Amino acid sequence: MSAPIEVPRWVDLALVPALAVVAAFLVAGLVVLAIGENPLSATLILLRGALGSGEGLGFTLYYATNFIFTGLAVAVAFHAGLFNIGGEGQATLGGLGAALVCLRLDFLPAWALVPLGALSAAAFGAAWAFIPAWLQARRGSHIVITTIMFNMLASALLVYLLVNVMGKPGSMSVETRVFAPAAHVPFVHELAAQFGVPIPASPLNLSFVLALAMAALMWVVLWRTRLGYAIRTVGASPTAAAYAGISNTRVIVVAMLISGGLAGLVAVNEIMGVQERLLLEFTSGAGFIGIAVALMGRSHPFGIVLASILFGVLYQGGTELAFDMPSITRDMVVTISGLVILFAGALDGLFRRPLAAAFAGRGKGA
Amino acid sequence: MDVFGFGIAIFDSGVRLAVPLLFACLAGLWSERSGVVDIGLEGKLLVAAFAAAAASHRFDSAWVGLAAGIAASIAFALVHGFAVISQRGNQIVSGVAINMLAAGLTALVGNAWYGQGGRTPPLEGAMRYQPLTLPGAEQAAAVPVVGRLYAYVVSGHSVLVYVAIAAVVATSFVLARTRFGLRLRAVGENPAAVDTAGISVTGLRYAAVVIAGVLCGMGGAYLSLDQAAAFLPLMTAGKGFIALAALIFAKWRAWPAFWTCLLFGLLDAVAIRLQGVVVPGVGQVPVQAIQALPYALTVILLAGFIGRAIPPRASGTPYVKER
Amino acid sequence: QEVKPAIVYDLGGKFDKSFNEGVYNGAEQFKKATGIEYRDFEIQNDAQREQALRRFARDGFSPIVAVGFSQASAVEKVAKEFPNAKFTIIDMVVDAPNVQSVVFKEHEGSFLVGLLAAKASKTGKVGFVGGMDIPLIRKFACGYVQGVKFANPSAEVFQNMTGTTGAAWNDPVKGAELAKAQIDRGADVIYHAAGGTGIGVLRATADAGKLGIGVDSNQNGLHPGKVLTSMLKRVDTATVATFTQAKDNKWKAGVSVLGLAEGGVGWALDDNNKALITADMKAAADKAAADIISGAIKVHDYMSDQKCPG
Amino acid sequence: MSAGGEGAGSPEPAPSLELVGIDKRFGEVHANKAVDLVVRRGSIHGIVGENGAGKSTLMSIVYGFYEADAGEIRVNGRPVRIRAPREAIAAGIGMVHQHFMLVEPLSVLDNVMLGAEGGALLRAGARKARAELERLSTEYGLAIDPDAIVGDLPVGLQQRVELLKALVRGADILVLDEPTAVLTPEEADHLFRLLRVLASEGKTVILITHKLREIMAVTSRVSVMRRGEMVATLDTADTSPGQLAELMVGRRVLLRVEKGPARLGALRLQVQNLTVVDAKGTPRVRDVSFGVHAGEIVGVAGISGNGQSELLEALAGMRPIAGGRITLGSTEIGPELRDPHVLRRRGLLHVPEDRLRMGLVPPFEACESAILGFHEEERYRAGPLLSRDAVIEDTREKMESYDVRPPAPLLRTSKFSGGNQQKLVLAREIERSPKVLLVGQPTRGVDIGAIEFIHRRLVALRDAGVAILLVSVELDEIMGLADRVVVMCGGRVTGERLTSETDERELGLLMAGVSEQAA
Ligand SMILES: Nc1ncnc2c1ncn2[C@@H]1O[C@H](COP(=O)(O)OP(=O)(O)OP(=O)(O)O)[C@@H](O)[C@H]1O
Ligand SMILES: Nc1ncnc2c1ncn2[C@@H]1O[C@H](COP(=O)(O)OP(=O)(O)OP(=O)(O)O)[C@@H](O)[C@H]1O
Ligand SMILES: [Mg+2]
Ligand SMILES: [Mg+2]
Repeated sequence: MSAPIEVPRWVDLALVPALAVVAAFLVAGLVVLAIGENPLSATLILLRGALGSGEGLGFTLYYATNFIFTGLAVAVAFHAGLFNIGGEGQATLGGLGAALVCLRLDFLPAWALVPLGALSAAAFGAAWAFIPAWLQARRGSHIVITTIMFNMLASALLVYLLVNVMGKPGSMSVETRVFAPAAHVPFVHELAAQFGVPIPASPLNLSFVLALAMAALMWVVLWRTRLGYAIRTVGASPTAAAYAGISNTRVIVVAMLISGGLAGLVAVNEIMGVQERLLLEFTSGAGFIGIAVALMGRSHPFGIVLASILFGVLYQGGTELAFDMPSITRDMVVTISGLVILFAGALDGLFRRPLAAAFAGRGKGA
Repeated sequence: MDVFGFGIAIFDSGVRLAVPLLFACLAGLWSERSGVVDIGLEGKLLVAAFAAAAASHRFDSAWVGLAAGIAASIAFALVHGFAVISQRGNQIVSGVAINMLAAGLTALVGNAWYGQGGRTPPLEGAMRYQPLTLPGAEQAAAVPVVGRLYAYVVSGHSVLVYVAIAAVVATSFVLARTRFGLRLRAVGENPAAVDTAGISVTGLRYAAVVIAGVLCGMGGAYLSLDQAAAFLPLMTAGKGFIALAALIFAKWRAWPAFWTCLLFGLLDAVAIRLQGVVVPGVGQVPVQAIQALPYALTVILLAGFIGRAIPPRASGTPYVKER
Repeated sequence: QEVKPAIVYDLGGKFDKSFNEGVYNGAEQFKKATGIEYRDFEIQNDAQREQALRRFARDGFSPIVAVGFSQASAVEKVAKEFPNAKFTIIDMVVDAPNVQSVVFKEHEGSFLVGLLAAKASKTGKVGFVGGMDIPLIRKFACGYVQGVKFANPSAEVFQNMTGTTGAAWNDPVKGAELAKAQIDRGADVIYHAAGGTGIGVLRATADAGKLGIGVDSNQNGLHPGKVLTSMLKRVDTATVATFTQAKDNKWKAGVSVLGLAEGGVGWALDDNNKALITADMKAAADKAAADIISGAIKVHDYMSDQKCPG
Repeated sequence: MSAGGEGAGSPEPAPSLELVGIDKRFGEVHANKAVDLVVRRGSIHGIVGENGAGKSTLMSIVYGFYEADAGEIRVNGRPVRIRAPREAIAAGIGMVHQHFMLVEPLSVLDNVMLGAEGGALLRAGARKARAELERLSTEYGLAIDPDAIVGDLPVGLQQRVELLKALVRGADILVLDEPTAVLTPEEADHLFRLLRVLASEGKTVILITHKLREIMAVTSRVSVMRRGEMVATLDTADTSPGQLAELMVGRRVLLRVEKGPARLGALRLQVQNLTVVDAKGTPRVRDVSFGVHAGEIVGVAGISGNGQSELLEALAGMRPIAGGRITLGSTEIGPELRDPHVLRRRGLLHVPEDRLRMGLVPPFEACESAILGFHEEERYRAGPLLSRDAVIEDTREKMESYDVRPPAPLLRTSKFSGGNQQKLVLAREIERSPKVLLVGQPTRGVDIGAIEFIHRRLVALRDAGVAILLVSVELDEIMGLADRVVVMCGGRVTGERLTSETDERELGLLMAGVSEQAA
């Protein structure tokens, strides 16, 4: 990806991003000043809003859940040398998959319905990624175009289905009926309550655990299995893969299926966990944030989890900010996110290079 | 309206829809031919559209608007350049960041200035580009086919449309026939070769990125000063990404880029007119199906006819001598 | 005790040139009139609906206006959690002891502007541009078509939808293209129900010397003399009403359906367009309005059976 | 004695190039340590040294591609600051890089013009450049089609383009970094004749090479580098290959492998009328037939780009074949078996020509590269997972037995030196006691020390009864190792000889396509 600068792992995964985020906030602070608010108190509100309360934390992690899924999705494809911009569409289809199961099979008990729903979500996401993957592998159709197009197709499909087929008859809202309770992925606060631990309500649900599990699983798959080895080989050197007798076609398709499946899991959080019904645009851009998350996380599951939580903080903290400083609109939050991505994702060299020099005495010579 | 006239109308609107794509697509072409991947086209279009609208409204001149749009777009292009050329940052991440920054800042500033959620007031009179009637268009309109083509398709667009086409000619000429073009083509394929030939890789890439800025600037200005005659937040509606697709579709070459964008524009124009058609047997085709048509067709064409598109070899990777 | 009103807008945001903006205008009027401050919030994603409502309720705000049909389930939940907070939802019915639902008979208003369109049209061809193909918009279209046919049974109505993503409500360029396409096919009056996209529609009709019809709030002023009229959906008055009721402790839960009779919908006539509205057009519109109120004319509501006659 | 000689007697003019205390580090790698060098005008000056000794770095500094951390460069006695190639070119220095600096999708003309276009528009410049190429091709016999796409040219011609670039810019100090690595003996001789002409015209030539034979043949003086230091500069006349080798490596090395006669076993690999066409549909291998027995080394000689690579890849199952049959042991390799993976299981192993593009995965840890192609094997498994411990352990053993330096299984592959990378590949393939071993360019860019080691291994393998097919562009390597040699030209076999009954001259002719159908 970028210049080979050697720094200790922890510096790469923690210190550099931290510095970058600080820098981003400094710049964002200027914008806040320009609007005539106090950057410091703004930052405090943002942080307190995101991490200061049980509810805030809940929201932060709830957002992070989506980003972990989409981030992992992008990363897996990336390791295979593919740039999957299709997370948005794949997640949308995941929603469809989840909804179909939750609506059609709602006679099933929760222990069966929820896993089935999740599987179906993943399956649909994967299916939506399959066609671009196959076209890339067999026909060489550039996956960036096809996945962009498939995002559009997915939204068209969803609108059609919700308006003409699956929607609640006689209702204005473009959404399905609410699922049966059995389809609900339990909220963390509900569970906690069962164990007599009262914690404030938030959309944070078990999908977060699923997301973490997926991150761990992806790490194992990528660095501890033959499949992962094959994927990384194809990504790093298609010629070496050919020499080794690893089929590029197979790997491309498999990697994209995994990628699409992960993206599809967003639905488990949004549709089965929080909304309990299928509705338009429920992905609200998670697919694109996933790109930034994956690259900021150096396509490493651990980095991705960190980056996801960072964005969770920005989203939730930003919401609180918009509440407490009415003059700061939701656009401010978008701006800050942009700055963070810029500094932590693209201008990280500003911090990594000096650090690298400090640590290894390398980094000269070019 | 007769079939021919109908065809002309479609073509006319196809051209209008193609122009912003074309600007963005050429911008991407310059940038990526120099080895700098640019998925920030969308963002640059957006800031340009905003700056153009705002300036033109403030100074009551579309030309001032255009200048402002270009300036804003260049500014963002330079941010991208600094990040990926000087700092060797990740080009895709930088692009994503540019897009978000643009989305946020335009709305933020716009709201601060006009208090309408980032919208600018509608642009009137000198604030916007009016369609030009080329000499003799009226008379020509009487002449069948050729005359009408000239009158309705060739004539009757705003300056920027013709600029866009000029840009295609210029791009293909400069790339193919000039020193700068040769060096640019080379640096996108093998920067080390350019470096050892005694040419500054950094300089070339910055130049390319700035050109991309200029082109996006005009594209954005066309959106807000001509097509919509106002700025609305997120009004680019994904054009930057479609342009990216077009670029790959065109395999990073100028004239193919022109045809691809025109094709995309036409597909859109046709789809618009197909809404509500009744297919015998099937009955009325769902709107969504028709809205999806251009995208589906793009995929089919790509898979069917275009085949493998190999980007400039060095694109996406920063230039480092360290191995 | 003082009222602490609050508003949670729909995804479109408070400046969507549509009902969100209507609510905002209403709140501003109320503020001017009474000097009572209010708070509002623009959500960014679906999860924030509940969050915002809950947040306002917890901070003791009331009444809390939730704008848009998408808020229904959120309002339902939060209203249960805060029984003594007052909620008002717009464009949707939520059945709860502390929720007031305000819905509008857009079809009636659309019928009238349809009628006017048909009368103003020289070509006998008129157009409709919607944002997204969703029930609400079909309801607008359906009423419009009925109005057109009522005035001129042989009239032709072109219908276009803008897109399938959120961008559909914010794409003036596409809006203009759609309008131009309809104009190419002969339409000379075009009605839009597409939020920000409509700006492009009105722009295109104005540029082509045709007539546009605004929606929700009075858009006649956007291109004076070039906008035939606007279908008014008095979300603003509804908002003022809720706030005032709450202020005078007259706020009541339940459903209020605002149609022509209640002055909840109507069509705009002002200096900008009075030159365009001939005496007999006005007469016809007023007569139709009276008949609709009296029930002599039944305007079919798309929502009643998801179908549209003709 | 060679042309360079005449500089020797005559009164010293200012040296055309003088380096004083040049020092350069790449991070922890100290590539050049206070290097001094004096190069006489009009001489051909050789620089030898092991891989990684710092030769390329030193010359890259002279050429301004890298900037020295310390030291001074003098051209014709005058100190010059050379911070960028631009300044080197201005100072009249031209360089033919070890790793070509060419833009493959562009034409020869474009590559030559790049940086010397002469005007904002290409037209005028192009005409001049054409004329110039015309002149050079007649004057020095450097014929080339100006409109050919460089990427499509064989390496030999690509190097010619590099040379032409330097000449067109009117360089009078010409640096060639390992130019002959990609040339046939004929081409090499042709190049040397050219260099002598240039020298006689007063140009100064600096020649970097591993091949002592060439040093002795063309240079008038020679400098030896070791581990970044300049250890000696001698008149070629007063030295010997043995001495130079010793100076380079710092110990005695035997320059040729000694091996007993081959004890042939059963026919292990048989190729009949094999034809291979590339993606563009042009035939690369035409109707080739030969066989390899257990216990013999069959060499495939040929100018690079004459189908050897395609042959090798086809045999390894990496390329579809258009015609003919391949028989491994007793089983014919049908399409279903034509997969590197399957063939490996059947004992056909492959040391690829290009270690960085095929043999290894540069960004991987060494241990991961060390299982490339074998990651499915039982021994690396732990249930469904790859057993990392097994992989690391296995790699460590290989590194020890093959003296890979540094013996660090977790170091990134790209961090190893070429020679050590090559040893890693050999270890991986050889250790699996193959029945048939395909070997491509085993010692390309590898230093004498490593070459010696690798050659010994191959001979030992042969004596252990492995059937070895050795593809190499180094004729001495073929002559030294192979028992039999198949010569290819233009995809055809132009002759087959016993190495004991032929010589470089004959093979050279066959390689050039002058085939007397004897075999
Ligand atoms: N760009 C670079 N970045 C980091 N290290 C480098 C770079 N170039 C060379 N080195 C290191 O500097 C040392 C000298 O390399 P150099 O290429 O000069 O050796 P060489 O004598 O040319 O070897 P060879 O005979 O293989 O060409 C080596 O250890 C090499 O790994
Ligand atoms: N990019 C790099 N950064 C740091 N060290 C490097 C780099 N590349 C190579 N080295 C180190 O430099 C040494 C020699 O590298 P180089 O590639 O020049 O080897 P070589 O020229 O192939 O020598 P040989 O063939 O004898 O091993 C190796 O020890 C290697 O670890
Ligand atoms: Mg080397
Ligand atoms: Mg070298």
